Amino acid sequence: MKSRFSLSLLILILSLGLMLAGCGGGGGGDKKPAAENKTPIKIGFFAPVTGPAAADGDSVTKAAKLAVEKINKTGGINGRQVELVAYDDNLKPQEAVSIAQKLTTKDGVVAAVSGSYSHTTRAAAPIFENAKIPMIAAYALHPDITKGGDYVFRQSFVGTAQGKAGAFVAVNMLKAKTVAILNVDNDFGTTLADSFTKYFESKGGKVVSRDKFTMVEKEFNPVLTKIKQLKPDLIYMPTYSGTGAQIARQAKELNLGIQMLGTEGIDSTMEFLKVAGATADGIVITTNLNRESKLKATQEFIKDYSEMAKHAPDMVAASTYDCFMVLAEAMRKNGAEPEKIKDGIYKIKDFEAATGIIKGYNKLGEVTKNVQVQIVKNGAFAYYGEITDAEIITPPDK
Amino acid sequence: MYEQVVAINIGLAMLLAMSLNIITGFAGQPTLGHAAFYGIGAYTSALLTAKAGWPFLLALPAAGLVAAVVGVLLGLFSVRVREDFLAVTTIGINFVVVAIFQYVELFGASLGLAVPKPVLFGLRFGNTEILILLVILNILVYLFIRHLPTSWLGLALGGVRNEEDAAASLGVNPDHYKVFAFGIGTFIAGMTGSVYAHFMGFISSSDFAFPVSVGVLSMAVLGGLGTVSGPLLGAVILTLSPEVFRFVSDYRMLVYGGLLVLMMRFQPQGLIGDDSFLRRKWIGLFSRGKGGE
Amino acid sequence: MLVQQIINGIVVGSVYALTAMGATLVYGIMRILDISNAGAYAIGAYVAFFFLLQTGSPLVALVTGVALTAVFGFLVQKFLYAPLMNKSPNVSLIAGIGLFIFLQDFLRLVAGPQARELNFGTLLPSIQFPSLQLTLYGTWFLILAATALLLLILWLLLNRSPIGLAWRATAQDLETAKAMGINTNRVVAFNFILGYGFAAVAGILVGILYNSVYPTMGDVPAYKMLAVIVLGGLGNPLGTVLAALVIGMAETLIGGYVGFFLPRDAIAFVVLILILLWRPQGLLGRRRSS
Amino acid sequence: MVDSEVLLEVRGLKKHFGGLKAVDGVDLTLKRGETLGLIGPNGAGKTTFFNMVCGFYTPTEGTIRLKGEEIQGLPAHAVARKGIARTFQITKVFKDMTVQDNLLAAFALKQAPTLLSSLRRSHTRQNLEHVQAYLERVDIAAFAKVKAGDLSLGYMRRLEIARALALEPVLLMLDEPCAGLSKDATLDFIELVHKLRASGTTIMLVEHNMAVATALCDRMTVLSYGVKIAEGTPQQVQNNQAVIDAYLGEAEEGE
Repeated sequence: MKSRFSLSLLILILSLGLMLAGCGGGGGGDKKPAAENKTPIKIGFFAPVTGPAAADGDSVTKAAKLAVEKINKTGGINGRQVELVAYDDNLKPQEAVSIAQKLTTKDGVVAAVSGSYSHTTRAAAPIFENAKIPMIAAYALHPDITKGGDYVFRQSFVGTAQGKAGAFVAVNMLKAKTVAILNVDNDFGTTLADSFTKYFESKGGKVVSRDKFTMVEKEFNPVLTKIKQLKPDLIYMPTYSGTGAQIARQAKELNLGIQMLGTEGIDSTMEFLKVAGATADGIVITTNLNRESKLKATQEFIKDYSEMAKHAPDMVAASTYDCFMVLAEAMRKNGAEPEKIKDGIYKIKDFEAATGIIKGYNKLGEVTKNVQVQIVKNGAFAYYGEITDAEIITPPDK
Repeated sequence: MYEQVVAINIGLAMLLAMSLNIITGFAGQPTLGHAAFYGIGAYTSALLTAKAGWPFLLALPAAGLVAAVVGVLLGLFSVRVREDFLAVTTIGINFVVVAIFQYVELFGASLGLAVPKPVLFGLRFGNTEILILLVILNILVYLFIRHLPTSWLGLALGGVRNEEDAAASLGVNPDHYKVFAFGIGTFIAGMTGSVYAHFMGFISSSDFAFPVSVGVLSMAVLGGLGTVSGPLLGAVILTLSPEVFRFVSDYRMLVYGGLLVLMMRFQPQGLIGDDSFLRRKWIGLFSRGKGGE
Repeated sequence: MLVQQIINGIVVGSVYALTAMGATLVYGIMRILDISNAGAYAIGAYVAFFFLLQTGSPLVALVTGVALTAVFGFLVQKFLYAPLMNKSPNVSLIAGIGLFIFLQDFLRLVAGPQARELNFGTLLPSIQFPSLQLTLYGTWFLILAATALLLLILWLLLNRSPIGLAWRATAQDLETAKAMGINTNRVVAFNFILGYGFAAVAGILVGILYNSVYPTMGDVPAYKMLAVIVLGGLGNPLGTVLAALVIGMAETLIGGYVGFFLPRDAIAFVVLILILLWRPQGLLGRRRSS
Repeated sequence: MVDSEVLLEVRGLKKHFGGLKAVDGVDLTLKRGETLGLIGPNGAGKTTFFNMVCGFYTPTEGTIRLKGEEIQGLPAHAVARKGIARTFQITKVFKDMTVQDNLLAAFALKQAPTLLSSLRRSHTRQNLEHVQAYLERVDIAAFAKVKAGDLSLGYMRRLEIARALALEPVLLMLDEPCAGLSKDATLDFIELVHKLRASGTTIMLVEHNMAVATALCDRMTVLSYGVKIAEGTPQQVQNNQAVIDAYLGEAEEGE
């Protein structure tokens, strides 16, 4: 009896001791070495390598490695090498927070890139902001991510801009008057569907139905059967590859014959094009990677990535890659300390990147670039159009 | 600081594991949906402070209370159904609660909720203050659990856990005690959720999904269900292991899953349960020190 | 539209029935909620995927997928569950969850995280009835036929064979069966071989239906099958089929007519909770005897 | 009107499970300080009757009065609070708790009647001494710190009885207390019951074994197929033709 209590007390004391060690410990973590040296510059990175978004985690991790390799091969940052500090967040916000803390206080990174989804990035953003270490979100769309302050940027279109672009495509390129919306039920699908609806209705269009589903849904026959009766001109589906591919396949099987418009979420060669197969033909998407671009940066990226990964790159990879290129550009031009990097990013103008010409970042940290419109043709994404209209592509700054 | 964040994660996990231990370890009622109550606490506290302007110190117990009310309802349900039915029903509760957070506009729906950092007497809560609060809560809950085995409540729960009929024959109303255990356990989980929300500053429904419940149950079982401090040990191990194994990034979950299987296979009573390796060693040490008893 | 939706519902229900059958059988004997059965579901699909790539033969893929997973089931019971049989059910539950996490990540590391196509070719073309606005997928026939055939085989096996008799006796009460001279170890092993074989069939068929296999494909079945087997009365194969159809139909009709007011998976659990409030022992479960 | 000598009075008690009439209109009276045996062949309805008195089954019809107060239909824990303590045919000790805690749990009836009061400390020195006294009464004091699940069956039975006694009941009900016991353990047990009788405890016991029942009881009630077929002292009952027939019938069926 006595020994039992002693053991349990010991465990309590150890556990609490461990917790209290946190109260006292640390402190000296963020001392940075002087600028005049040749030590590598560390850039932090986190992505959902394990867990339900592992496919994206894999793509972006490859892209991050490729980008760092590329930067180092082309002379590094004014002679200094770049080192990648990469972690897996398991798609859990709590882990993203401890990673952000680790990156900012232990690892001494000067900047970071989030290759993760919205809720993880959203939870980590304030930590980078408070630590005054710039962070670029590669493809997380939650509108609040950039709102905390000056140090957080976004490399893909904020949801509102892309939703608007989708509606622009629907109205002007696909000539749709009525639309049925099928969106994945998270911040990504919701923001896109909301802003699509707003713009589409303001141009006189009508949304005949809107249905949502979880990321892991596979069965769309019930809802597609319903949509078939409504006979809309278009189905807008802001969702990811797994679900998008099932919608494409089941729509074809049900003989729906309705044009479909997707988003960057299904810009995936492996998961979307291969699974959907021939049924994907004719689907149009809004994205930020134009495979037929004449830009050298784009073509080099596609070639290098395909060689490294043994498959064609998708949008999340391209966007992640560009985050590093933007950081490198800012560091080369403005200096490799966190504050200078931040200022450097704001100074970027018309920078040639894999996802097109980056026109610049607004005061929230949102990127301005052209929205690419692609169409699936013979099992591959092909050029369909490009939206340059400033009204559409300019991100909100509030 | 990184150490603080890890310590906070451990502190949250310890509270959750201890609260689950009251329901599953002491009262013997299986729960696979504990994260639902954690989430109810988090959302309650977030709404009360952000939208109703309550001070954090009031929102904290309120979060526990709201979670406990739902917990009592679940307890009332639990007295109707058999063990395994209950286990799966608690999974169901978890899904339904998360679904409500995900679908109802008031809870921020799919965009989640921003949660203000607490301010107490002009002091804005940073990680240090959160950590101190967690240490206090952990000590309080630990003292309660340590008191349990030598209290009437602990004896009654032990009776209900072992032989419901025999407990009833001693005048113990099994239903009341089950519901009571659910109430206490979910109250603690709700308070923990409140701390979590204010620590993170942002919550979304998936923070409280089914895998979180599984994680909490794993901690308690790993350490030893029904033991006083086993769940603490389980919480420390399972919270630290992803951090420690972060360097083997790619194999992290493989190691985690494998660890669970091996521990269950070879220490099924939990790390400090009866006849476990640790306990045998400990008792050995102890009796040698005292010259045997 | 109604006819189409009812057919949709039956197909979804059949898929659930197949998916939950393995866990039902395991529960019937072992009285444990076997989450790792959902890992076997993914393993089966991946083995089939691998052999399809290697040999190009759907038959070889199907047979090896099922056979290897069944062997895996045998090993799991021998080295993991059998030694834990007299421990608290929580222990087996957590062990199963650990194994499930392990298997998922193993598949991710070996085969990559991306969804891969499980293309058995067009086995049967879809049939359209334009006048009725009705479409019948070719794969649906495959699913329905396979479900019916497997359930028939299962029924014959359990009700018309010596091992089936032993199975039923053991399911009633393992200790008594043992006392009556039934080799319960053999029954338990047979049970896992059957249960994991079923999981593999389900994984492969679902892989074909949705033309995709991916490491986390067992995530949804892991909890959904629990809802189904509990609703069916735990360990009762017939109850499982009935519950699967109820849930499949409820989801389909709500999705098609009302719209999802809650996520699909939550609806399954709402159905479960409501029915348990009415019948605490499940649809076909027996009342607890005291 | 209430006869102060009468402790328990059962009138017209019936329990039907669907078409099966397990107990079909049994009357029974138990006086203070008496030891009554409830006997009968297998399936006679003894255990069903017993479980109705303890509140584990709700009677279909009939009344049960304890000290003049109707208690039929009350849940088991409420019956226990009225002062009826019981043991189980298949012993139900709290296996993962120590013998001491098993016994102490019974004190909760008096010391922690409400949920809130249950938060108080139970392991006070006074209570522990008290526990030791009860354990000594049934000769298992040496095992106080042993897990109840590790006891032999005979000792589990003793623990169960001690636990029931610790409730300080007005009526102690024993359900086949000798089932599964060795000959020696049975003899020890008979001695124990004699000690209890001597101390004035009122006891009702269900017993299948006629010899054991004869050794223990002042009076016997015999049930067969749910009805009372005989009543009286052990000698009277043993010589009753209906009883002999009932037991003989069983023996023949059993062959």
